Amino acid sequence: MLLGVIALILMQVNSNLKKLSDQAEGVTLPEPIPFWRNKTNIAILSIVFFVFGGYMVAKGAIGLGRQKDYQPVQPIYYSHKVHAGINQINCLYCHGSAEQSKHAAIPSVNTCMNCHKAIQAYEKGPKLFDEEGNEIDGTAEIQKLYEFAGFDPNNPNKWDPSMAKPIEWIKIHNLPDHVYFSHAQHVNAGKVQCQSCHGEMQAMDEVKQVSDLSMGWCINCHRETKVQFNYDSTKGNKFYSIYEKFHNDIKSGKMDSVSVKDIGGLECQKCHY
Amino acid sequence: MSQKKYWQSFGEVNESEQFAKQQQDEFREELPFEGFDDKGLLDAKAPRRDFLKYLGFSTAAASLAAGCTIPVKKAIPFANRPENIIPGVAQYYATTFVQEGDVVPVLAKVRDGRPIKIEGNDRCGFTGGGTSARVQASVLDLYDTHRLRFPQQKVGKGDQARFEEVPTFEQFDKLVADAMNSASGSKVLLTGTINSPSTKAIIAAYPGLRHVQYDAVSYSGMLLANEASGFGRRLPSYDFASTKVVVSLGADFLGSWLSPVEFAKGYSVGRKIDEKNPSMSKHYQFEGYLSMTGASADERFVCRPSETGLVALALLSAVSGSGVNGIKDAKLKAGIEKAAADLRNNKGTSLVVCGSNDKNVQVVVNAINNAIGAYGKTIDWGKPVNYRAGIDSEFEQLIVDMQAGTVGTIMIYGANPAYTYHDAAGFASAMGNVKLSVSFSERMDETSELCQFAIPSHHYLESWGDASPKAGVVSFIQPTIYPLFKTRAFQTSLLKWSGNDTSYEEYFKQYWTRELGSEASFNSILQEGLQDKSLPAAAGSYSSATLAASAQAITSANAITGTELVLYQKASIGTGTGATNPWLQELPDAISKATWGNYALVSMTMAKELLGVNLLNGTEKESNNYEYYPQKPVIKITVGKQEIELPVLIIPGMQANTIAVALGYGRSEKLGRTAGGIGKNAYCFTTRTETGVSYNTVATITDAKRKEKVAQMQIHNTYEDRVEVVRETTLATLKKHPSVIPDYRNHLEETYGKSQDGTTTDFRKEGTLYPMHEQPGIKWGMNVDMNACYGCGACVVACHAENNVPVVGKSEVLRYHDMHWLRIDRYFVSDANNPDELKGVVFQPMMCQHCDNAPCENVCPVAATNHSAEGINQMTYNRCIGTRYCANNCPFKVRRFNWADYTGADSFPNNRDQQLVGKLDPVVEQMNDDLTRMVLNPDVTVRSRGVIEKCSFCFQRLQAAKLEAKKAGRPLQDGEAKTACQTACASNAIVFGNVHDPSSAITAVRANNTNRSYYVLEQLHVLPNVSYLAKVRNTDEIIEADSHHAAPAHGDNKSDHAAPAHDAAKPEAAHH
Amino acid sequence: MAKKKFIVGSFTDEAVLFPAVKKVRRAGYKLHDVFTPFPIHGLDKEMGLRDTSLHTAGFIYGITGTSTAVGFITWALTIDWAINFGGKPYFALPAWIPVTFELTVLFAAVGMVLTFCWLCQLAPFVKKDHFNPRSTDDTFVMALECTNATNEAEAQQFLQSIGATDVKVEVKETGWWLGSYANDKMRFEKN
Amino acid sequence: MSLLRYESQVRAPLVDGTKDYHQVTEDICRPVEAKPSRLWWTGFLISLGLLLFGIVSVTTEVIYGTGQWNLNRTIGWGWDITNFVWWVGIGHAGTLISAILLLFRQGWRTGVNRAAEAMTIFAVMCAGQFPVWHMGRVWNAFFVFPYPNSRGPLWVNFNSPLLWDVFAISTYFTVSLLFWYSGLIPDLATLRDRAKLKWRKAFYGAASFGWTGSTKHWQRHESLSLVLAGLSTPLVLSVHTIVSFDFATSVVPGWHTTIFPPYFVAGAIFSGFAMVQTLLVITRKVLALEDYITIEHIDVMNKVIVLTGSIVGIAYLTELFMAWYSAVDYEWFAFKENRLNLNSPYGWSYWLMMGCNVLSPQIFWFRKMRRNLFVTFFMSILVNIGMWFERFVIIVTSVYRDYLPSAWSTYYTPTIWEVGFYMGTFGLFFTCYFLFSKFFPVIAIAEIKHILKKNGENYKAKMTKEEEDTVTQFGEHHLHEH
Repeated sequence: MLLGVIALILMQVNSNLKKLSDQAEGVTLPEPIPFWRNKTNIAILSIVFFVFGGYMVAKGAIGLGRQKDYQPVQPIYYSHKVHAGINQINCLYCHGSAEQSKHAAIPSVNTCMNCHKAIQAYEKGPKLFDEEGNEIDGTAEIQKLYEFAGFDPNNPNKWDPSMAKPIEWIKIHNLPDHVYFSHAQHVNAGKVQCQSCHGEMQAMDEVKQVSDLSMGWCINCHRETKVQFNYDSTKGNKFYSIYEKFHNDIKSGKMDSVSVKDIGGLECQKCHY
Repeated sequence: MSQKKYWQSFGEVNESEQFAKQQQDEFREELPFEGFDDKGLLDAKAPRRDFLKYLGFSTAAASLAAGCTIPVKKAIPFANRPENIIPGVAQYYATTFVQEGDVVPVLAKVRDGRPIKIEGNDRCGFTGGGTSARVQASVLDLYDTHRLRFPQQKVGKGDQARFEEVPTFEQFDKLVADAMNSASGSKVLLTGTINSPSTKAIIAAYPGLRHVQYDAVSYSGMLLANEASGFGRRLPSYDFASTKVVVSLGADFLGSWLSPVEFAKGYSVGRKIDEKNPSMSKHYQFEGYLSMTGASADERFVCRPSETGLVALALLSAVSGSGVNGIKDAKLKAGIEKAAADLRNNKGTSLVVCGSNDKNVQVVVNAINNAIGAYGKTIDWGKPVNYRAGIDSEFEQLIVDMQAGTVGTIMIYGANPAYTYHDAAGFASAMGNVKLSVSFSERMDETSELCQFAIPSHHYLESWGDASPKAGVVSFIQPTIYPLFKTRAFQTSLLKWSGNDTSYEEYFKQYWTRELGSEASFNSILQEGLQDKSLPAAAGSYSSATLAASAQAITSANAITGTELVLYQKASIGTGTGATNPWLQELPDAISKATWGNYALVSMTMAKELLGVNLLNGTEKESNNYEYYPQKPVIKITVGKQEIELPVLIIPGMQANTIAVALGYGRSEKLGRTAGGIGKNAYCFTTRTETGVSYNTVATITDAKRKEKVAQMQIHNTYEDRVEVVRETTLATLKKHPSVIPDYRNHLEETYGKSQDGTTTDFRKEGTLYPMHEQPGIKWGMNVDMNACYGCGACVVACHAENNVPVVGKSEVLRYHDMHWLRIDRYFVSDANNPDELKGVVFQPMMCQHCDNAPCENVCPVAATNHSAEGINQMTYNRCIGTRYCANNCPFKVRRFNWADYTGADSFPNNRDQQLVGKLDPVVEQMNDDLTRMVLNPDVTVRSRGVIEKCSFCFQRLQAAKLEAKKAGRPLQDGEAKTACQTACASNAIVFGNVHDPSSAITAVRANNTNRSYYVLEQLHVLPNVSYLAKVRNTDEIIEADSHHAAPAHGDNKSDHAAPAHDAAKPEAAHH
Repeated sequence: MAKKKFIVGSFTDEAVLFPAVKKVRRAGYKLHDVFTPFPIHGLDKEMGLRDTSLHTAGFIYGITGTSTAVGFITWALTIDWAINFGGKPYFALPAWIPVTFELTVLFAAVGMVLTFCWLCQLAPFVKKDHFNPRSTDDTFVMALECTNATNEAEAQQFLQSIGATDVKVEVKETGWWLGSYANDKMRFEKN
Repeated sequence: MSLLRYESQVRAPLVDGTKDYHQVTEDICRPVEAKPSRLWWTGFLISLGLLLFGIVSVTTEVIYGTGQWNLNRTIGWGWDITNFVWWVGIGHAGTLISAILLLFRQGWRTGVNRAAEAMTIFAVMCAGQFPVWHMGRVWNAFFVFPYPNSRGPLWVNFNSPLLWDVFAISTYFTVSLLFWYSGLIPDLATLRDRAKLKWRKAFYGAASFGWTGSTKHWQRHESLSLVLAGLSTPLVLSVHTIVSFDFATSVVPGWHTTIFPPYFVAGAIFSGFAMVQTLLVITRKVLALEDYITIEHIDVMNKVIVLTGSIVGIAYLTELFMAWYSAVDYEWFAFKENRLNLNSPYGWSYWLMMGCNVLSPQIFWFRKMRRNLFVTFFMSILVNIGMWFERFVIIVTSVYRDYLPSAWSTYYTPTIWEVGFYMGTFGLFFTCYFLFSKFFPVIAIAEIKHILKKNGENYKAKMTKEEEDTVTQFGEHHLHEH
């Protein structure tokens, strides 16, 4: 871009000089053409437009189906900041299956009710605001939960958990169907922090998708991340004890660490099958 | 659509009627769905992305194309998560497959509330965790769109008659009760064989109920013969595992006879060879047509089906040392003599089984078994089996009574005489004289159509129950999913109608708590799936009282000279129960490799004489015209007044004047798009003889002078002497020349594997210009023992279920568009001079060989297929653009292309309605029904149209196993990662594991079987990761190395299996 | 753009043209250009034009193609993302020869054509003047540029003397510009 | 060098009739400037109809899937790739005539090169359709290009012959197009300068790139043509070589043959010339260009046909011999049983191929036959049928019975959509050709003028005499040419 601008300036200078020299030579000159009708300029502009347009189209096409920064309005204003940040509730308390299953399932209503049977109002925390800056009444949001749970705060003992209705949250992190992603593999076996992919959840009120979840994004992480290799008998995952070659290479100093790509993390069928 | 309506009413039913029960029912929980907007569970159009990957990988593309917006997806968690269910983690429930008396203890894999796969229960001693194709496919039956969805009542008369829903069970009970009260005459319960102790107790407790058991294919001859021989009207346990010599007189014990899973497991013990001391069991088969069991026989002799009795008698006399009498055919005679000698020499470890339903024949067989000391050894009367209990005469008496009008009420469960009975019309008219008829059938089968009421029973995966396949064994059935439809266990109905208001579930629990003494033991059986008490073996009390009379009856029968027809069951379809299952319909028959329909198997002689198709010694053109076109000549088969027309398939090893037709086809259209109109019903050819229903008869055959297409998945029948592909030999040869295969492999090593300095050889490393890739961790490998493969197809169906392999329908199979990831190649080995003279049959399971130097990988332009460090040939569907180059370049032809939108995973909507070319069968639509799709494995992508797919070594299972090991922080143990085909196999023919693990089973099997182990097309240096063990027939024939072969490599005898004349290749084709 | 004055003469036979060019140069006229309906070998030499270096450019483009191909493929398949295809080594040079060759040719050909168009200032919708439309049919047109020193009448005379017919003085714009031939009046009339 | 350029005096003139430059312009521009004849319209509309049929066929195939064709799990490629290779083969003659004959200074090429080059381009266009539309998911066809992407980035498999094809075909198409069009520019300028109608002026004005005929431009143009010819020569050989690699690098018996590259190239020239013959015999008649595309041209090209036909015949025999001599059972089976054996399902196609490609061209040993238009036309059709079957034989008869007898396929016949696709490419080809013959000069005007003095009839006598006088001088004089 910069080069182009410099070139344009130089061309302008050149043409002015030429004009001067022509005048000096007394060559008859046609009517000067305004720059917007100057066909050279038009041609250059159209090329620039073409290139830039093509770039934008390609960028748009790549972005199709991606939803980075997706932040839908949820049926209940649930603040991760309040729960995970201020109150320091462990992620796995609610998303426990992330350790065991491919899904980090969204907690069921009864999980919410474990605490909210007692915590019936939002009082102590900071003020909450939605995207538009409107203030959110935390207590009213808890009330919404009670509606789903069929819970009457005035009559807590009469609550029948089996009458709860599921809350239809809007799913934010969507992967295409041809991708197999297992939370257990990453969280449990790989010891990857939730925040690595989901961002600083404990600082977010409403959840937003911070990663673009593109294949390139996955692959880059697989290229760089180190596996829980058992470099010695005290550390790491014994699963990797069968990788004799790596153990030898590490001993001999040929290799200093084992990353995901070394154990096949870039292979297609690790995620697509 | 009516279908929708009932889905919605399903929710209502739950609330009103069964609400109380929901609390206890672990499967009742609302499942976590995405995008089900206030409709019923099954109405959700796009349930959980992860669960049903059925939308495939192009959903996003399609919706983007449509609106350029990203659809909002919802994530709906459980309202209350059941404690033991983690979304995304599979649960296994021990239950039992029960069908028509067959019992196979199984584990049902349940993912997010849906059973999606059946595994054998390896705690079961007699099946050893084996399954059959029908067991594997049974999970699909659960989601059959043609199951009855609610209780219903017939209204109108004659042609106007139709079934209408009865809204509640209460109303239904009232209707039935009223009708029962008004119907005079006896109450009859007609069932198939019932081997559930609790059900039997309910029936016994039903006041005034007459229970008649009727088997679609009768074993009454055997039951009666055993009674006559003093054992009682029972069937014994057969111990094939300790049998050294087995003689089968037309018994298809590996495919359809009695309990094939159990027998295949036992049989395989004797078929596996220890190379240090090569020996194996010896199997003689005498039969009229080529059965699946006959295909695995070591020595096979053909006789007319009507001669079975004579053969049995001759065998008896030979075993008793009196020589062979009454057999004219010299070859057959010699065979009997040989078999008798072997039986005699192996007293106590030999066994004779017979498939005949003729009491007299079975009496003679019992005499033989007595003579060879089988009782108490290979035949165990200490553990009689309960697989079949129907007696022909009892059912006949019932019909007589029905005709007479003395039967007021008939309730039918698990029996379908309107289809399977030889006099179906007689049964139908008798039904007309019964005042009240109720069917408990899951489907609107031929008999249910005749009934006034139908109250569908649960599928076994939805039911509680039990089964006692044999004495001392009880196997529990427990539900794995809340009933999909408004169905009720038929036992509950019986209880209710007999005035007992307990549900069967309660009754069952009470019954077993009582029987077992405690709830703890009940729960422990529920946990384990079954209880198997060891009972001492017993010889029973043999009596030869009726032997003389039976022998007399056999010898006095007139010899038949005309054409004989034998009716058989396919391992897939069985008596017809498999016909509604698309996986089973598309499973090729072991012998004919044909799918979707029945046909007449005829001998080459008959084809030549009757149809002018000369495969015996005709021109090559003639045989090509038969082989390369699916249109086969049609014959008209006439037995008495019954006649049907069927296309023929010409196969070797048939008795010259015998044709064979499979039962189970030609079902009613009401059973759905899969079964209806496929093939012809051959039950009309079963006949009643003096001793029972006969499955072979005299028939008149004429050429119908037209052709019909038969959908075969393999058209060429011999392996063209391609020893690099198929290795088969005889036991004697293996003993004499044990190094034929190692010699060939050494030859490759020596010729192509020498290192630069010539000191070491390594074919793998030196056979290429390139350096080898490192495989630092696990390396997967598979071994298939061809000697333990009998072609049953359980693995094939297991593969379908595990990997979401699409069903393509007959029209597409005809176009060679089948999608099977795993196929069982079947090769006939015939005499060089007489192609009809079958010497053996080789079954070779063929799946992706995961070659380390895979030719397919190299040619993919977009890198959609490549190699993993674990030795897996990876196929990335979402990268594939469908050039099919890889499929062309695969020497094993195991890659499958999605020619049309078989799965509904395509970007283009409504593209299964092509009319001009490639019209798809309705079964494809059926498989894409939202209900049917519930069977899909959520861990495996459903492939869209236009991509290649193939065996992945069940990669999802390997990943899951590795993840478990990682979670536990330990190395992967051998046997943790198993493929679906491996677990399905009753005979453990498939071994799979990490070949880098020196202690693994796969390493051991390769190391211990060097004389039989080989890789298919090893000379290509594609380095497959699937090894095979050569097929060995236990005969004395010595196959000498052929002088034509320059290298010892081709150590195989021309005379043994040179290309028969009926193949495209003339013998010179095999000329190396 | 500047306008210039030209003296234009037509020739009907290349046999006449050759000596004419020689004479014009010898006479010291500023030979603007000669427009011919087909390439006439040796005319460029006669006119004193230097050899074109287009082929050298082509060679450079070709080499660029070769190195781009080899460099890119090597980087992509060995450094950026090494994939095992059928047991072939990551650096499978023999298999890359075809693509390398094709890219060499492609770069050379496309580069040369673009260079050709650039040098000759040819492009779609470009309109230029070549004095006599019959110069693309059967006429060889010679244009002399008038400088301050040129005596127009004398030059016209001279051209006629060396065999030119139809000698005229024309004032034309130089350089190239976009435009359409469609708006011109009848460009070709048989005379 | 001089020997190569030596023009025999006994050779008949390449341009008949007494022409001057203007007459040449007139003759060649006439069809372009005149109203299209009824014959043209008929042909054009038929072609357009075929093209529409093809479009319908392809659309059906794309919507409903490749199952609209009768390919199956064993025969993964059938008519699609057969047609692809066939069209690519045809697409070889044009560039060959332009490039190789230009390098060999064969004067006679000028009469036919323009049409042949156009034919090349259209044939390659047709050929390109097949690998594109035969894909199961053609909407993802862009995966074959190694463009930077957000998948990692994930590149392509440069080891795959199919990817080589992508590069070879697209390069070949591009270079052929550039070569053709750069040659066309001066002629388009001629048309521009003759144009009377406004749209013609606009069209040819835009299309001729502002060509003036300046000597400097001619000089660069000559240099460009020569280098492009030099590049095209190995290119044209490489393209069919690479196409043959699709087969030669595979493991399929009958494909895995090292002789394929030269054999394919010879076959390509063979079929390409036959197609040129077919077209020119018609074109010269319809457009009244007998003076420019003379019997002499036909004769020369028939010689090439008999030569390449015989090369192809030797190749057939060689691969047959090698299959036997290699002692690889599978290889020999593919040849002996799948092909030679007339009783095998496709045996007939092998012998049809042999008859059409090897035996029938031998008729061109006779001068009389070479110069007989009817025989030439008939033979050119026959050769193309034969060459189609060559590809069919290679592709289908190899895969339908390869290694595992269990996978041997049922008999393969095309469906209406496979035939329709093929017909559609004929439609595309002839639609393009008709449009080309209507809007572009089918003979290179400038090049004809260039050789007119040397090879025109009225100059011939003079030149012959001159030659007799100073053959060497002649040679030196022409050293500066090209």
